[in-house]
Amino acid sequence: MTYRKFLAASALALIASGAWAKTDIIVGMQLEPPHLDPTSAAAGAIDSVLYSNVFEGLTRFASDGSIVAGLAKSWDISEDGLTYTFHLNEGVKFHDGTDMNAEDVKFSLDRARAADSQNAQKALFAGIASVDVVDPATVKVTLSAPNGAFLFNMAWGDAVIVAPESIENIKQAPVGTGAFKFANWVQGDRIELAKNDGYWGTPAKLDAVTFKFISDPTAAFAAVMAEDVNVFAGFPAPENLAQFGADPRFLVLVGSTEGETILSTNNKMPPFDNVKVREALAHAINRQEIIDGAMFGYGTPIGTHFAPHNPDYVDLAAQSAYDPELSKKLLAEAGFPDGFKTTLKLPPPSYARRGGEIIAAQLRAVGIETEISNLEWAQWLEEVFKGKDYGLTIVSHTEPADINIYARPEYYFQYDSAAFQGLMADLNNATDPAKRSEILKAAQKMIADDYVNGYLFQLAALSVANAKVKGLWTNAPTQATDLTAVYWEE
Amino acid sequence: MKGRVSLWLGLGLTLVFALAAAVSFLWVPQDVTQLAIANKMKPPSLAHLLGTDHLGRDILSMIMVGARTSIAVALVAVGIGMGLGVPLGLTAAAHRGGWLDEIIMRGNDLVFAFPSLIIAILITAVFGPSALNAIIAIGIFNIPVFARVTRGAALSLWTRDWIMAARVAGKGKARISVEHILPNVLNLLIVQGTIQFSLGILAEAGLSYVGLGAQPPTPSWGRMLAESQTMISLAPHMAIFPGLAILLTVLGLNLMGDGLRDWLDPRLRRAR
Amino acid sequence: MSLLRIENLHMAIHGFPVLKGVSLAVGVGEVLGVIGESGSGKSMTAFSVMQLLPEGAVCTGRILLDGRDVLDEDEAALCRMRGRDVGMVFQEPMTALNPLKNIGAQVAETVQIHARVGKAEAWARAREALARAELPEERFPMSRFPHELSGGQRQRVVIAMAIALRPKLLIADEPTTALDVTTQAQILALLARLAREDGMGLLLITHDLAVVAGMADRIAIMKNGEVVEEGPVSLLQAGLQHPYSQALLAASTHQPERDGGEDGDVILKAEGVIRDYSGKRHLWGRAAPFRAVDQVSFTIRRGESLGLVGESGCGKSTLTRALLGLEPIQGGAITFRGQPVHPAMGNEMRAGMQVVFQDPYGSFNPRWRVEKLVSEPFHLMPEQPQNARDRVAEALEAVGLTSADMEKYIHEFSGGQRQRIAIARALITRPDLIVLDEAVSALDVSVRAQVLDLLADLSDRLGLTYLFISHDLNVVRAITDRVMVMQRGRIVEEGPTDQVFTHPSHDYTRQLLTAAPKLPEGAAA
Amino acid sequence: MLRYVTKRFLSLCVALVVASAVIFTLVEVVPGDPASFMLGINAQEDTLAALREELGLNGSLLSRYLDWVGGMVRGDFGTSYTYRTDVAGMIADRMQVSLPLALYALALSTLIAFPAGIWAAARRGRVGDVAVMGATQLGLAVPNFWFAMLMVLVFAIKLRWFPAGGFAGWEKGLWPGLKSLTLPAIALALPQAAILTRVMRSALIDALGEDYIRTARAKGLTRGQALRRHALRNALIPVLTIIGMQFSFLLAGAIIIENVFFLPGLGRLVFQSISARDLIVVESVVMLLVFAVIVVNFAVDLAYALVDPRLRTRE
Repeated sequence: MTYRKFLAASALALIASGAWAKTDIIVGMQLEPPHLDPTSAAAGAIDSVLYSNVFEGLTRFASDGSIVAGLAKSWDISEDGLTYTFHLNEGVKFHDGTDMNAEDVKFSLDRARAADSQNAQKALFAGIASVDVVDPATVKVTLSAPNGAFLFNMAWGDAVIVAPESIENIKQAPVGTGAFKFANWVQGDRIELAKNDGYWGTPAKLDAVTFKFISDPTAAFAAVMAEDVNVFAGFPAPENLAQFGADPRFLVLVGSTEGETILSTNNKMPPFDNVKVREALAHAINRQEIIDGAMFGYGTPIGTHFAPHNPDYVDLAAQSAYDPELSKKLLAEAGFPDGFKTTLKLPPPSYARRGGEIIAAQLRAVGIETEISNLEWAQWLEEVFKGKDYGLTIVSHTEPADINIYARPEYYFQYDSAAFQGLMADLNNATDPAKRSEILKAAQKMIADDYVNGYLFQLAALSVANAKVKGLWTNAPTQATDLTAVYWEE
Repeated sequence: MKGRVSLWLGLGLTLVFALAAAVSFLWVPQDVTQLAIANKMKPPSLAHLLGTDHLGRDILSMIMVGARTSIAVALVAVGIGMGLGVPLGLTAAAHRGGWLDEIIMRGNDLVFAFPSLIIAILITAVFGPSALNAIIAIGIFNIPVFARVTRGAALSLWTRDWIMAARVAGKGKARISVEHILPNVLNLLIVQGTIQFSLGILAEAGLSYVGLGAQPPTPSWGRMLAESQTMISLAPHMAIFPGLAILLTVLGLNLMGDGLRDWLDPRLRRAR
Repeated sequence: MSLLRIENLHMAIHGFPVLKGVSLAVGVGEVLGVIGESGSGKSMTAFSVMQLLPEGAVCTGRILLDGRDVLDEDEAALCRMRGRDVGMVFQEPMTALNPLKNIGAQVAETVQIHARVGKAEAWARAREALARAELPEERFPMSRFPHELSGGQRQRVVIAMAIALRPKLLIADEPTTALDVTTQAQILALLARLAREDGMGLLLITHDLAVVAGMADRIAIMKNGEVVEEGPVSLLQAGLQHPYSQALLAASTHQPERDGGEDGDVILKAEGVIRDYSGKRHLWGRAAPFRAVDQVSFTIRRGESLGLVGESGCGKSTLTRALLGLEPIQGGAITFRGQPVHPAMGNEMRAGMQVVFQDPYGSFNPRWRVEKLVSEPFHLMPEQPQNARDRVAEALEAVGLTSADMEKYIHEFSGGQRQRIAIARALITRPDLIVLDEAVSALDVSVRAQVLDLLADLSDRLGLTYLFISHDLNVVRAITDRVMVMQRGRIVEEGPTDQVFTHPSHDYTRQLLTAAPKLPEGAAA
Repeated sequence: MLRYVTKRFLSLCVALVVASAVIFTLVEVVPGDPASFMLGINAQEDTLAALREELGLNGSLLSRYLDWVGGMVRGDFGTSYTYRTDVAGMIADRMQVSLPLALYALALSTLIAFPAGIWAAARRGRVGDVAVMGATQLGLAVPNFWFAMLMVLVFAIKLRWFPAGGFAGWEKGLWPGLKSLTLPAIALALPQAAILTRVMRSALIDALGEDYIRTARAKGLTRGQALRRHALRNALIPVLTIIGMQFSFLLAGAIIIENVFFLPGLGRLVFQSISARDLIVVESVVMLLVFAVIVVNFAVDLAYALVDPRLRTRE
């Protein structure tokens, strides 16, 4: 910072306390992105920083989870549902000054679906047969089969549009089209964004954004309390929220996420291959106690693998209501009157660790002994997800609209149901909203009836902000901290 | 005089926690595997002398059972350190100046050079977190400590005339080490053992704090601290009592070590 | 008028009485020798004058220095007194100097503390003091550090520090006990000269009557915190009055009665023995190899008592370890009863030779009972004898202890008793040869006399063969038939004891004999 | 001299080679695939394979070990799997926090320990001594992460004197940087100061019992003068050893404190790298730390020679 800039900044700071509002913000979050390419890693932290702020896709998620226009201002879908023609916004420039046009769209989509692609969600692009540039402002995507979720897929952070000119250094110096541009990254500490003055759409109200990475929940609490950060997105310690709520300096935002938190069950491992045992498991669990104990009351009970805020949601929680006596009876019927022993492997988040302790106690009450082991994510991926070496685990599935994972027999909970796979195939082919809704409801019912997993609760999106900060998203339809509309109230 | 005071004070504190651990096998105020979410984070009361935690468990019971974990981990870690370190130190001293001595001592230096916490984290990353792996991680770094202390003390003993007399009596190095050296370094080993014991309790707390120690539902002081950290302003008792338990136990052991050193040191005893 | 007058001084440490009514006087230019065995309170008397006593010490009585009572002075006045009015020299020169400061700085410090002079002046006076202590700067630059000096040279540095300000009184507390006999003579001569030149009073504390005999004007004999006899040095000839004094003198000149050794067959033979040490490792590498024993040849016959004398570092201890088969030799051969001696030799060979060490306090494992200590060499037997306990009792009785002592631990015994236990341990395997490595050097004279008697008696009764190693010529003369003189790893002279002592042939032997302090002719109890 | 240095250097090389092998083995047996960690649960097999190829994870263990060691010899620490940047650069960045933090803590601990240790030794057995020793016992017994938390509560949240954590960076000047390191440095320094005070005191008491102190007193030095002029330097050798050990410990041992104060230091880099299976970073940082310990030990050995003339050569 030069001296003059410094003077200007201090003058600004002086005035800010008076008439003008602050135009910079410090946002705390728990996880630091490993690198800054949203199209080649699963880390949600990348999207949390960059989605919509720096990078944009053809379509995008709105704060209520609906799909709205992004870089494509409109699109046409062919009768057979196989061809999508996107009409791009004009005059869009990347932060390095180059134009964003159909060539870039083709490049981005082709890169994501290439043989050597490193895209973590390559399945999103699996149905694309070809991408053709019609003219600089028009691009035509041809699918090999109809896909009702295609526009939804294109809204993911893994489908944002990148430029071939800057792809080389994207992991360190991302160049996108968003309202903010990347400014600086002090690894281990913070990432700074600056306002993009040449933004094609509604300009951002803030001039500067700093994301600060604070992994320790206690440190997060201290940072907010000491006002070292103005916003903490995804606050990791729900127990502290009541305290913030009581403090007039802060505002607590409680919204919904796409995270179905489930007690995943290894459907191929005896005795869980017996549906009676799984049903017994479901009745042994007291959801409210878990929500109160692990999440301090934040979270919505669910009875199937579907987000409650979704219009197609069916509330099936009563079907697996807490009933330990019934559970014991079912266990006895299944041939386990004295219960059995199994493993409960827990990944790092506190919902899993605390929830695991509570579930272990609840299962013990019906005679099921669990041996808890706390795993790091890498271990969890290796042992549970890949190796399928587990009895039970707790994890939150945060990908939006992901009920289709139940159609994958090799998926880690190993649910292999031809009926359900058929339902999903139908869903893919259906483009009629009513038809899709009907299929989705049936699917929810089917996995609830099969007691595939223990459905616990929908993870809440918990954020704390300075009371004067406005325009933040309350809900988290995807992992994003959209700051394009955020401003300080005077 | 001062030695006596710290010895008794230290012994007293240590015994209190050892006793708490022993009693917990037979009786605790409330079963620590029983959760009572509705009763969570209650401040100290007659029903719960030290209050309850975030899952409604009785903190006094948790501390009593947790003492078992802390004591067991630290004790076994000291056992590993002594069991391997003392023979190594004796061997090195018996072959002082020789290649065996050189290898053992260089090996020691090498272990010392490794950052202990990082290696502990790696060990738990390999074998998964558990009390056993915490023991191994702490125990490994106890080995060179005991090897050094043993060797240092043994070296000065090897120059004594009575060792020469034993050699004249035809005794070999191993036999002399066991018969003559070991009993005479025992004092020092006991003192060092107490110190390593207290360091072990702190290390276990540190490892549990980062989630690498004993796994739930086994209570552990370090994990109690870690779990209560975010609630420290909501329910301070949850963080204060396990913290005090660690502090007082370590303090007790250190005082006892100090007192033992003064009491066992013949130099100081003669002066008294 | 006396320079120093101590009147009825009582001193107790934590209530335990150490001095019980000591009265002494030192006149200007006078040398007072204070003699006593360990525990007599002679050193504590000296430290009382300096008021450098251990914590918890309380003095009553009067200590008048130049008419002022030291016991009435405050700490600041005492600090002014120490080093300026009274200087002090200590027993152990190896540790009396700060290893991290060079000798110039340490001597100059005395000057700087007391005289308000600049650094250059202080160093000049330090230079002068060192020169007077016979460390001229040309040969011993003041930038030398203590570790670069020998024990005698270090003692000279301590003396230079004590006399730098020409104090009125110099206290020397066993100043030569830790030194070799030739160095001892030089240091004593230096002290005598300095006292004479400066007209200093000298309070010389020692355990050795012969040391004071040569240089004191008056002597005082102390026992158990009391002065039992005081008077002119001529009392040594004129006849001491107090029974303790008489006993002390008798012990100092004691000659144990013993039959001459008969000539048996050769049991130990050394031929051209060489023992090299690889150089010591230090920070910057390894020193050149050091030859500790160089071409040593001799024989010991059964029933004989052979002496080996030499100053510290001459290689006698190294030779001992090689003879005992504890360390390998690099040249020559050692045979015992016709068989080669080496570290891997059999137990039966080891059982044939046993050893008694110097330090009665370091020779026993403090955690073992006497029975186990004495019976340790049974390890050399193919099997533990049936009557092991009886044999231990027998050995203990042979050295003048009782069988009941078997149950005790070593700390319950005095130094002399411990040395008897060490002898019992050496006897237990009924060896042919006993090596006595400075076995009586650490003992008080009266105890030493008793142990020498015991040794003489045992050899007569049991027909033992001794190799007697010592730096003390008087002791060697008293107990051996034949003697070897060792210097720098070589045997320089060998012959029948009487002949070597009366007609030494080698210069070095002559030097040793001249340097040894002697009681005056005709000194008798 | 030359021979000594050569020998010392050779043994240093052997130690480093052994250390590198131990580290590599230990890190490589850690289960978990960096590629699947990066790509998450929806990744497809072909994607994972492509990433593994790019990361160079497909080579044999031996060839990867040789690549790593060879690179380090040339000063190339490799490229981080997750961050995709130069490991050397990352370490250098983190050093800007860890090194000043270690030095700061060491300075604090020395500043506390020297006066306290000297004061206690001079008053051995009296009230002041007992008080200091009691305080050091407390310092040793308090878990430092817990103490750190209490400090944050008081000084950051209640009093607002210091930030609750984070690192302000040096580009804004010395003070903001120091300010953000102050609480962590205190938390780190507390137990170290307790240890150092005890070592200082006992080394001084040992030195005060030496004969040369009696000699000095006989020259007319007061108790205090004898302590300052003669005992202090002699007591420095054990103190130096401990300071050397503490420095290397502080460099690596701050993981927990770095977490409490969310400082971007070396310790947290390793911690995160282990959970992300960024093995090359773990290996390189641990190797660097081991190297630092060995070098610090060597430096301490040399410092002995400065203090103690007996260790200097004259030949």
